[in-house]
Amino acid sequence: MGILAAVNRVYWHEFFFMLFAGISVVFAVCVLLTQNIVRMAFYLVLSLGSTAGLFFLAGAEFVGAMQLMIYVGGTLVLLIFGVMLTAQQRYVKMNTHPTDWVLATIVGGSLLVLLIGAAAGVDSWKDASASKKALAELDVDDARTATPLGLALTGVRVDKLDSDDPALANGQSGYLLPFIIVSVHLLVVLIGAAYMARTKRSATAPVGRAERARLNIMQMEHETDDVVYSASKQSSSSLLDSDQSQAEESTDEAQE
Amino acid sequence: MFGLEITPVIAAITVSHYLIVGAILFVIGAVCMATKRNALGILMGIELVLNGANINFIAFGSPYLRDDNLGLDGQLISLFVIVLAAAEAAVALAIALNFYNNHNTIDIDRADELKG
Amino acid sequence: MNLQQLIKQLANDSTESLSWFLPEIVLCAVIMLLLLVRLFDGKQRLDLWFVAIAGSVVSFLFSQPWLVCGGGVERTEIFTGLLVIDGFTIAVRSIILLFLVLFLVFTKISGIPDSDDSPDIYTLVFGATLGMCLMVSSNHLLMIFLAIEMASVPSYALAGMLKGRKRGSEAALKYAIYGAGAAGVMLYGISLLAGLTSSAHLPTIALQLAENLGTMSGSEQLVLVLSGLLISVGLAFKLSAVPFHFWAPDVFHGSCAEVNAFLSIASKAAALGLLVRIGIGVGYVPGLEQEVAQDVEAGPAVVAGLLPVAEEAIEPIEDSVEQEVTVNEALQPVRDFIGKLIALLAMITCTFGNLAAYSQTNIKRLLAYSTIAHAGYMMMAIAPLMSSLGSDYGVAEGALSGLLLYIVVYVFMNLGAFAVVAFLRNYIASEEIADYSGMIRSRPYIVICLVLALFSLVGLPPLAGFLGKFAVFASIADAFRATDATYLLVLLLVGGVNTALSLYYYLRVAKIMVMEEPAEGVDIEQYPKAGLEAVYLVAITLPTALLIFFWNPVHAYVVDAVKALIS
Amino acid sequence: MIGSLVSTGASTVTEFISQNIFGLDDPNWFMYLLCGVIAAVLVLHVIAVGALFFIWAERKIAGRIQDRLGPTRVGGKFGWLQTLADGVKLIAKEDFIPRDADAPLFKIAPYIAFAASFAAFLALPFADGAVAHHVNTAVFFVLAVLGLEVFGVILAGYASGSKWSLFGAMREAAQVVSYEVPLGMCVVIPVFVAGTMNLTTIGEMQAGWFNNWLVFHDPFTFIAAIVYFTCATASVNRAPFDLAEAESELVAGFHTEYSGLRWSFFFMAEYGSMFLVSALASILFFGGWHPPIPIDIWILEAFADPDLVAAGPLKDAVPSLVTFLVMLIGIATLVAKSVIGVVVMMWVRWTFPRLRIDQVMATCLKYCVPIAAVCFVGSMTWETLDLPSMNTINRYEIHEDWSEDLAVSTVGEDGVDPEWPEDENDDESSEVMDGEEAPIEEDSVAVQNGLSLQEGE
Repeated sequence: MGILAAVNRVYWHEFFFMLFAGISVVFAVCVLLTQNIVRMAFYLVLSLGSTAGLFFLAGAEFVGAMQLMIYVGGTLVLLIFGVMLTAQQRYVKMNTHPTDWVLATIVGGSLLVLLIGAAAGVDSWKDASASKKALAELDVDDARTATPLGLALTGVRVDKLDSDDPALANGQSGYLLPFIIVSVHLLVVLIGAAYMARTKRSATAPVGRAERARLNIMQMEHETDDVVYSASKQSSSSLLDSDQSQAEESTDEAQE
Repeated sequence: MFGLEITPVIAAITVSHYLIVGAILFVIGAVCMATKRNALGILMGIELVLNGANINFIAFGSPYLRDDNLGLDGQLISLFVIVLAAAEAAVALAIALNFYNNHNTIDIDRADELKG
Repeated sequence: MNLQQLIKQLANDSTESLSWFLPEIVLCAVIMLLLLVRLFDGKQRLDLWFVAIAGSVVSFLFSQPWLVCGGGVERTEIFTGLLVIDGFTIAVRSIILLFLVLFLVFTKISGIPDSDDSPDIYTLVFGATLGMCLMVSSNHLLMIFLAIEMASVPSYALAGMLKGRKRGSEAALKYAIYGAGAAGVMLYGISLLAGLTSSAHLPTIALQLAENLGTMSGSEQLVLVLSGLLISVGLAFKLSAVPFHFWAPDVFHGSCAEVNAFLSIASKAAALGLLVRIGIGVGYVPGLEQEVAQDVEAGPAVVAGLLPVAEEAIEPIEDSVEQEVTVNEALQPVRDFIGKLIALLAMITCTFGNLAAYSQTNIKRLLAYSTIAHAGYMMMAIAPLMSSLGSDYGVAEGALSGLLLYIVVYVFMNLGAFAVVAFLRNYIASEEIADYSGMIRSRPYIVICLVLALFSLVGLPPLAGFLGKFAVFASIADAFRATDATYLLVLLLVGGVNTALSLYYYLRVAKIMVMEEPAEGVDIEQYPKAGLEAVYLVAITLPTALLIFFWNPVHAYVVDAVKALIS
Repeated sequence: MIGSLVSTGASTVTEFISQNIFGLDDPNWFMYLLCGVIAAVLVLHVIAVGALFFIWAERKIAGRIQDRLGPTRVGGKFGWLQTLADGVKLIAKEDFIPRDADAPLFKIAPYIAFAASFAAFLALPFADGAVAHHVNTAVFFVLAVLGLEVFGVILAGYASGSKWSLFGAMREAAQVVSYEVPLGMCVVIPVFVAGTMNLTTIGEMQAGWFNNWLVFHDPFTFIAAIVYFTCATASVNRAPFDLAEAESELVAGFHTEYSGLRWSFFFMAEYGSMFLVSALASILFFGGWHPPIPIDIWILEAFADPDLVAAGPLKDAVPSLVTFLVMLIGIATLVAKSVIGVVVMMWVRWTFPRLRIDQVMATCLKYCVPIAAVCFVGSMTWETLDLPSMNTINRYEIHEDWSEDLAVSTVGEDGVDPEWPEDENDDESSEVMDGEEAPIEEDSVAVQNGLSLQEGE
């Protein structure tokens, strides 16, 4: 018993942070290094999934679940879907030019050094006292973030009820407007995605200005293009319908 | 491990730690955007960039990490970012498919009709 | 405060806000309507263009551009501080909505999009316009990002409007990918700024900066600079400012002239509006200056109406008064940083745009580079604004009103140019400059309109472009006199040289059309004559030519518009 | 939160074990680890043993529906050892990877599918307190994690290097992501009626007679329950929506190239998900772990200490052994309800023909989504207008620090009270659960359970 009692404190927070951060970073590097687009998507899933773990760890349960549901379960499925639709060879290799690598490494490396230096340099961000205090006072079932979040989305910031500084509380905005307006945006995007993904309807438009304009544009195109889209649809025509619903899909989901 | 007092080999987790993860994801995403030739690969890089920013927002808003924080704003902004990223990805994918239908490739280097 | 009070407060706030938000609401309603009409009108008997044009006109009317006359609009934060309404917002929003009306007429005449696609395309156009309206009124970091996304994402699809075309899809893909990347980078900068100041509300950020700027450690300043640079990436992309301009020629070349007009005008106007919003938002806290000056007489009650934060913000001021620095003086480094950054970008953008335009043979690419150059000119106006904001309000107002004037002028001259391109494409199926040669003989009205638009773009004296440029350059000169900052002088010189530079390539197009003979084997007479097109073009070009006669009211209007914003 | 991420079992269980078995005042990390392992093993058994049973049940049900006996040879009269025999066969099979396959992805795909299905069980309460990890937004979490299962299928399809697999995977991707929309909307309806996303709270609210089940709350929840079940069937890829493995067209869809143990992981994941969505349906719509007749409450009342009953929640008023018994009854009830759900899915599978892919999509987008949307609006209106309902439950009111100075519970007599009476917070407990409407006698249990939840969680 004594043995067990002696090691009562294991640094769980640190442990899980390192775990999730490690997975996230390692697989992000894998995303960068791999030449296979499908594996890239797969590593991205793992990376973003463990990012959701980080969100949980920082007390943002709802956002973490949202990340899993919409980002990983919606957006990335969409991306993989796109990969499948467009992959010609079975395993699409993408070779990056070595000079690109060198350049990217230099620029990216210096940017990284700069950003990490900035992140690690600010005193108020390095202050662990809040973290320790929070851990000490932590109630296991304390994390009720969904309700204030939901209320904030309807414009009521309950988290600012006991704000010390009422002036700053005003700057703590309710998010009713973006919540509503983003739905309009999603609708527009939905229409746009559906428009882009579906094939051009047969030209039933009456001959007139519109038709002339269209024909002229096509004619301009033909002066330089030898290939028009023709057989290209064979590969994806059967799948395009479902893809369209897919695209509508993720936005719908986001809307929820 | 039994019987030993575990000394803290690592300092307590602070906002900076999260920021470093965010910065790494951001830079990797940016490099991904620069080096990948596949349009969908670039999109994946963008997702990484957005996630790097999201980690920042969550860290800045976390009551566990910092007293004087963004509060719920951080979480709310990242919620919206997730939604917007989904919308953006949907349109970008539709455009990529449209490109593929016309060019029979998704390699962005083949997009060379427009030069000058 | 308890929840009940909070809800009451929210209800009041929302009701008040909605009256300022009517144009956007109309835009949303039109989007729904376009969808519903299509749903219930299966055979498409109703041309949805009429729905769209009616909606845009109503929206324009609801934006109430006449409100700003006499400087009557005070700065009001709506929707719990997410958006801000003032004369500048109303003016730019009205310009964008007016452009929307003109644009819809333009698309109807040019015939792109055809009736099959038009519901979708108009939905996208309205969605993007909604985002642009939000851009010019954003007062919150989330709204900035949201608005940029709302304006951009539909534009990506618009760039690929003509499907089945290699170039169109390529343009859309490039635009989407670069745009999404720039937005992501910008978001990262936003996150750093929000984290550093623990707020996402621009005036609060400005207050925080003012309080902490003096005591900031080196790393904090580094973070601040980094966030500024990263945010500027996103903005520069929207403005097609130079290191991030590369998408513009390709996208303009690949998509049709109608979309070009939309991207080069509405999108630029909104991006400039947003740039001003951010610059003023983080670099200046309105209303505080007078407070310090007339501390005793006015009292907090006056200021409280201007800005919710201001009332309590007196506290920090009094602290800082001990150090004899007011909030807005404390923010001078921020403004200098923004001003110099923008000045630098503007100079590079302008010069590059003009130089690169020389070798173009395609009119759309040429106009793309011209757009880049003009973005540079317009950004130049921000530099005097930022440099004199804290010290000399007259100059700052002059700069902002100059910018506004330039935007108004730019709408007409650029729309005219792109309209000509679209109409000529409909006639001769070409957008190569060489194919325009000798056009004056067959279609004099159109050519004259294009020549006027081009001359105006150069900034030749009697035309409107000159007035816009003059206003901007004059404000730079004023600011230089007021502050003695060398970079303003450089800016002025670069602007002048660029104007001279740009003369050549615009004139070249005019020369080809007017002076040269039609190419061999091309019988331009065989193509249709201009009808409705000429009427539209004349209507668009007239303001460019006649602005000089209405200079005073227009100038008074733009001055009124910016009055409440600063002083 | 951080602690709870690590802690497994309700933290009370961890404390219970550490106090009573190891004699520690506070559970230490080892306790958390131990309880974690125990909980993980228990949940694993739900899937593994469940699959064992369900495979046998499916064979028997299929047999009976098709007017034959089903397995009889192995294991006596009912053929109950059949699954075990299957398992031995699967393990003994050659592990086979096609030449064209992307080997690492091919290998890892089944485990991803299985892990997603398994992880969703983490937040699923089997009874009050019998939950592996208490998540406040459990409904959302379960749906989110369950949605990840599709990755296993997509990767399997892609990595197999076979066009049948690829087609199956693409269909699966399109289908699952599409059906998540109506599924989510249907789930939101009981969440809205209950006022919380906490599954334990939702379950506890429905205590009492079966009329308290949320499915009987109003006509719209009733329809929503049906739509939910349809969409759940589709989202776990069961017939008639099993396009991803349509034998008649795609050989076996995404798992064409799989054999042996890896294949069985897909199978376990499928049965695990079936069980999971059925259990979710039980909790959200069908009373959770409460039997139709309130046996559990009768037992509690029978053993309750009369002195304590008045003082606090019923559960505190009875000896812990009895509450443990009640928990067991709850677990049994929930499992029984879930099994019924799974059996219905099997029944459907062997009754209806498979849909075409366009029909699947049309079902989702043209029928399920609009119906779910209408139900959502309808249910919301019903609740807001406080129309008559068979339920006697009350909406769960959030009770947190920030709302302590709230004057009134937000949903009271008429939804939102315009008056906002100022001084009502003298007695917090009365406003937390607004029990004025329902007859006290019938409602007291629910009220008390509700109270216990608010204090206990």
